[in-house]
Amino acid sequence: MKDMTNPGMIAFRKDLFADERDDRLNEVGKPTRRQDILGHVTGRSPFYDDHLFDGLTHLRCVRSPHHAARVRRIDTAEAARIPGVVRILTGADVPRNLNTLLSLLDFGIDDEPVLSTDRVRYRGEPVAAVIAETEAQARAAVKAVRVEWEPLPHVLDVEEAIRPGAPVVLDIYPGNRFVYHGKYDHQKLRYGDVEAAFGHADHIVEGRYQMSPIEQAPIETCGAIAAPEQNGRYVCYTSTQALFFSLGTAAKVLNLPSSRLHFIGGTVGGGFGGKVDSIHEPLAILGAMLTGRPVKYMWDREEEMQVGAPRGAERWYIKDGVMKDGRIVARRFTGFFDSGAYTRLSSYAVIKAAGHLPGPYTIPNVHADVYCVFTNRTPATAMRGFGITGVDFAIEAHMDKVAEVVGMNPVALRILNAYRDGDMKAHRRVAKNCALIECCQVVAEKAGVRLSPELLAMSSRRGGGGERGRLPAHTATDEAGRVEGFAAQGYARRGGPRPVEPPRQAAPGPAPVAASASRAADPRARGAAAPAAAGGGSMPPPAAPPEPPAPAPAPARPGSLRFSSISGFRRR
Amino acid sequence: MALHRGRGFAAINYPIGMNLGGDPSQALVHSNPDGKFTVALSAIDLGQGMKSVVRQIAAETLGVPVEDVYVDTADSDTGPHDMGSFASRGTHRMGNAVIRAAQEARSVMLEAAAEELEVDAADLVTDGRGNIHVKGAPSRSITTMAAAQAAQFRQGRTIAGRGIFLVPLSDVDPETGEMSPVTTFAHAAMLVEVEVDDETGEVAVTDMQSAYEVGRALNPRLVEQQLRGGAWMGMSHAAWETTEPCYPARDHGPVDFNTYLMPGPGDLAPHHISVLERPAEDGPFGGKGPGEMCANPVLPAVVNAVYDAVGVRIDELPVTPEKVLRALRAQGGARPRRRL
Amino acid sequence: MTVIETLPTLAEAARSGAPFFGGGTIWMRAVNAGEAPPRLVRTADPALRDIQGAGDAVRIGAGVTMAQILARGDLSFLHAPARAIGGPQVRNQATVGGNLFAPHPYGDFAVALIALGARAVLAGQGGARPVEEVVRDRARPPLVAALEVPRPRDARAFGWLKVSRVKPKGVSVLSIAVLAPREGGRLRGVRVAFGAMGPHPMRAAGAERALEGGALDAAAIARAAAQAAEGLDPPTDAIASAWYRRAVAGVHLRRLLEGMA
Amino acid sequence: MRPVTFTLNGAPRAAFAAEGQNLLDFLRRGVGDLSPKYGCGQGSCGACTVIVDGETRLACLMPAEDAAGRRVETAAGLDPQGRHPLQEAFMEHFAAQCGYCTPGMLMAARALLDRNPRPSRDEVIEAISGNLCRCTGYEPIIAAILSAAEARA
Repeated sequence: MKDMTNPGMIAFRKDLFADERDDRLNEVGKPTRRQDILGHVTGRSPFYDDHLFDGLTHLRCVRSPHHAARVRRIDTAEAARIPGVVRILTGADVPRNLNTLLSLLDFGIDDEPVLSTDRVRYRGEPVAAVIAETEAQARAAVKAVRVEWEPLPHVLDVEEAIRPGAPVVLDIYPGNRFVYHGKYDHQKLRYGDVEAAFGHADHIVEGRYQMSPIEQAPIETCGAIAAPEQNGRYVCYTSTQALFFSLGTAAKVLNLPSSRLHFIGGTVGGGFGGKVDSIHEPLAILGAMLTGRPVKYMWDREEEMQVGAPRGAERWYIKDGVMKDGRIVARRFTGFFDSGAYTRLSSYAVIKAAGHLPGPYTIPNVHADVYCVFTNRTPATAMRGFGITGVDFAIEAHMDKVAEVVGMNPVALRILNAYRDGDMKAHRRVAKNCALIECCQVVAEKAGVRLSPELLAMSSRRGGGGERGRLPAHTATDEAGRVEGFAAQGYARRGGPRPVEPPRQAAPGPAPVAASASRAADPRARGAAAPAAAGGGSMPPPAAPPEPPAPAPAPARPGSLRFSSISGFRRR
Repeated sequence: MALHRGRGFAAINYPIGMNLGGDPSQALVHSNPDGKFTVALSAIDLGQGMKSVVRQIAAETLGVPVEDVYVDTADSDTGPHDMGSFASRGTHRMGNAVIRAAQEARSVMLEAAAEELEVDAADLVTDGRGNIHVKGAPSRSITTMAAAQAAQFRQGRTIAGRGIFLVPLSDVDPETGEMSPVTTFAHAAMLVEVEVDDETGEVAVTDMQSAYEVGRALNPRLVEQQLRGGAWMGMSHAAWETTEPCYPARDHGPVDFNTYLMPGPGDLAPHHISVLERPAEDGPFGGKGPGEMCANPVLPAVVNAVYDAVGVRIDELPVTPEKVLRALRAQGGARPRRRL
Repeated sequence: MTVIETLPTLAEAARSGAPFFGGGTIWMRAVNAGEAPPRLVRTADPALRDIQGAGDAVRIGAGVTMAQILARGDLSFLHAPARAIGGPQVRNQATVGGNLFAPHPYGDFAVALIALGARAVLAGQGGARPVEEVVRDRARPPLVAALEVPRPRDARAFGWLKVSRVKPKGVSVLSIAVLAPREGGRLRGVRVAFGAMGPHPMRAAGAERALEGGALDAAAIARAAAQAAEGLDPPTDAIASAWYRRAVAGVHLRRLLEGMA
Repeated sequence: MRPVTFTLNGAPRAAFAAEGQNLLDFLRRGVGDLSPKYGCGQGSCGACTVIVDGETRLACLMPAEDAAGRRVETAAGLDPQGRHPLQEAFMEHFAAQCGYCTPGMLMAARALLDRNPRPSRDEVIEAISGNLCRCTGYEPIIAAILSAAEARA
């Protein structure tokens, strides 16, 4: 039975790493009360919905009841006659009705309409928006919009989605996989040669791990209120977690210069990642533009739970080669992020996850194939620990299996394999500022887990580097998952190249890759300079949608590319 | 009926800031005529304490009491660009931007004070209580208020500063995944104790012992808020939450907080926390971001504890009573491991 | 858009044919979501909030709230099921009458009423019908004026258990109420009711048969547990699957009965 | 629309309520008391908790007209300087992060302490069980309420 007489202590272990810290500070390190706390306890903290407007109108969306369907007709005539209805918006009203969130970082092809006109790809996808004097009238009018749907086949499981013949979610990704670097249908991580190392390992330990979708569940639902300001500007009070990201998205979708938008936020009733998607601001502002009235677009709780993007599901396969003494000598991952119907931020999370592998351990051979998979599910997005929480669950559940196979204490296994200062990581950068060993030691001590004197004496600051700091002499690489027909650059541009034929995508899976080639590891650090235009959400959108087509795709030559967008590469 | 106790362990690290960088934050700091400072940002406080932590960072850097600093965020007309509050980037990125802005403002303030005191600005120090004095000679001093007034009304100086912090965007090699994901990592280890009911499959978390390495606890109570609340969320992710209980099918999705399950105040377990501080070389005063990583070790630790208690591995989250019960039946009952 | 109309008497509300607005925990949610009918009726009739009777049975007005029941020391046998309804705010609003028609996964108080053998007094019709019959009438729920609830002669004869995933306020995986009066060491008039094990609260005929006429001993309890889910049709929802509810119904019934033995 | 006359935090107020309007919307938009928050409109989160004639109620589940003639209390009526013992305790114990659940949580706690000045931990848990918090993990809130009770005793 649990004992709540002492519900929790907190101890600051100032004794550890004391020589690396100067604790003589005036304000930093003090338990100062929160600047916002008086507002919180008096109920005066100004959340976005706490701004009152005379004549406020309410926007609600007409949503798909199908996982996938063609939209044959949207009839708003009856809805428009409902008392209090001010305006009904459809996709035709949206100046630039196609966006991908990370286009502001030049990351991904525009794939998601604000209001879909022809096809829906998940249950809950909006096809029209009603603006009415009251919320009740808006709800009544939403019910009165008649949509003729033609249901289409759909796919909900990531591994079914990548099988040949699966219903295609987004035509621009015929394999239902995001395309990385214009080249592969997944993100690769290659370090050493896992297959060779499996051959020498004493044990092979395999596992499959699944995270289900999770709702961020802030108590304040996502939303925005937009109103005409003077001088042709629009003010937008918003619950966004990223003010300029949302501003930039609205500017792009509405084809407005950022100077005509005035975003106010900063006091938000919980976010946890769910308030990055900038869904509400563009529609609320568009409503204000077209009606001249203040417009509020706020999700109710049901929408927040089922239409709001969750932390996406992830599926991970892990295979470890382990020596009798507990050293992990090889680790292979196959990971599937369930992006849902659109890209949103999942493509980013895949690279983040790949860079995180193999977890906080020094393993000389690591191989990962991580896929961003499209399914007919609510699009996924960020949540606390994005890109990491799911694979950390997989890694650490797997570590427990490894400990059992080699008959080791689970804490000891972590300390034995922990990364230390000076070690080379699988993404080919040297580790520094490590503290995993110390965390393990502190917990073991508190919880009464007995560790050997050798393990207690270990330190993140000693014993790393040297052999552990060198790149592998040989890294096995391969061209599995090569995709043809994608340009290796400039995805985010409209009018840019599209796949000329259905790209060939090998069906991936947890099985070892078939084709394998070797190449010497290239330890040279690549140029890290990024073009200034790529950063920042406030980048003004192009004035007009059509743009010159990008140069024809050229075969990629590793090592000769300079990074210019996260998914695409531009020639030097 | 039998309740089986088990313990499970997990250890994690966590990247601080947007993966691959390329995510700038900017800050502006300026003084009123009476030496009170405003920090203008467009960062978001969604409960993590952004306003409070950068206030302390600004005060520390300026050398003034925290009461003399107010953080104003987020208005796009006055707050300069920031990527946003996500990816554990707020404290790290914005903290650094605020340090730079505050350093610039401080140097003007010291120059103004130096002119009033007729000394070299390099010889001046702040006492953190609103005074500027000559190093080693506390009597030769001026208040920050007097310095600010002199700057504005006599000397015609603006005590203000601009700051930006940017980790340059990294390459990713398509063939090997070579990249610079982030510049610093936080760490954690967690031991969870559970009780598993072998007839119903119900799992109760009964104790949590953790260690979190956060670089520097810029405000220990704000850090505790994150760690305690985040571990609760981790427990919730482990055994309660999902929007799709029949995943991958989309049936029976919850639509309210009665059917979307999260642990209630009666489900809490004692959580004993140790905080370690190994400063990050590019963190503001060494600080990292504790807000996201705090949940992560709890998920696997709960799964491992269930295995320790009854010998079944639930590798699909959340660990519902049904999954445990089905696994127990398939195994022919509980087989306690008790390895920890 | 919904109008909530207050009529002078319950009889007029019954005659109106419009759905009855009780405490509002169910209807206001529907009103907020735009899912309520255009007209709801209610009455300010104070009789609806009366609690009468100190003898063998207590008459509880249909408008009595869970909080009112919890405030009455003489109704302590109903405290556990009343406390199982919602959180404190909901209990200040949710009524005994409304609970009879609360859709799954709500309606745990009705489970207790069924086990206790309570009867619902119907407005305007006179007479009373057993609660287990009334709760079946989901399509056109009758207007209930009051509940006649027999007091268990022995406090130990009535048992209550609610299983939920979230503590202390969570909706039902299932709930169980048992009335097991003893006469000379033998159980007479056993009533077992389950919540969340069907489209509405239901009696568990198999468990009742297993217990009736015998002693409340381990063998009888085991038999009842084995037959707990017989004839029940548990739903699958976000809380639990039908399989799980069926799998643990007997376990929880056994634990409840063991506590009553 | 019908007129509703009531007492809000001790002061007489009157405003018009629309058909089917709930008390939460009425207080926020009709009367301008923004302290109760919308979190679900379903009665499942507690962010809109107010006290009506001494009892906690979910403002989203109460028809606005039902406030007529009654005493309604909200977090805005605690102490504008934050000197109510519960406000002090919430500040001292860092019992709020985003602050969105805080007004409702304070009203649930206040109703508890008004009828039970020295609650046990379990009684505190029961009293806040209808109020969700996504940030804190509840423990600091429980600690704050227990400490406010001690401070008042």
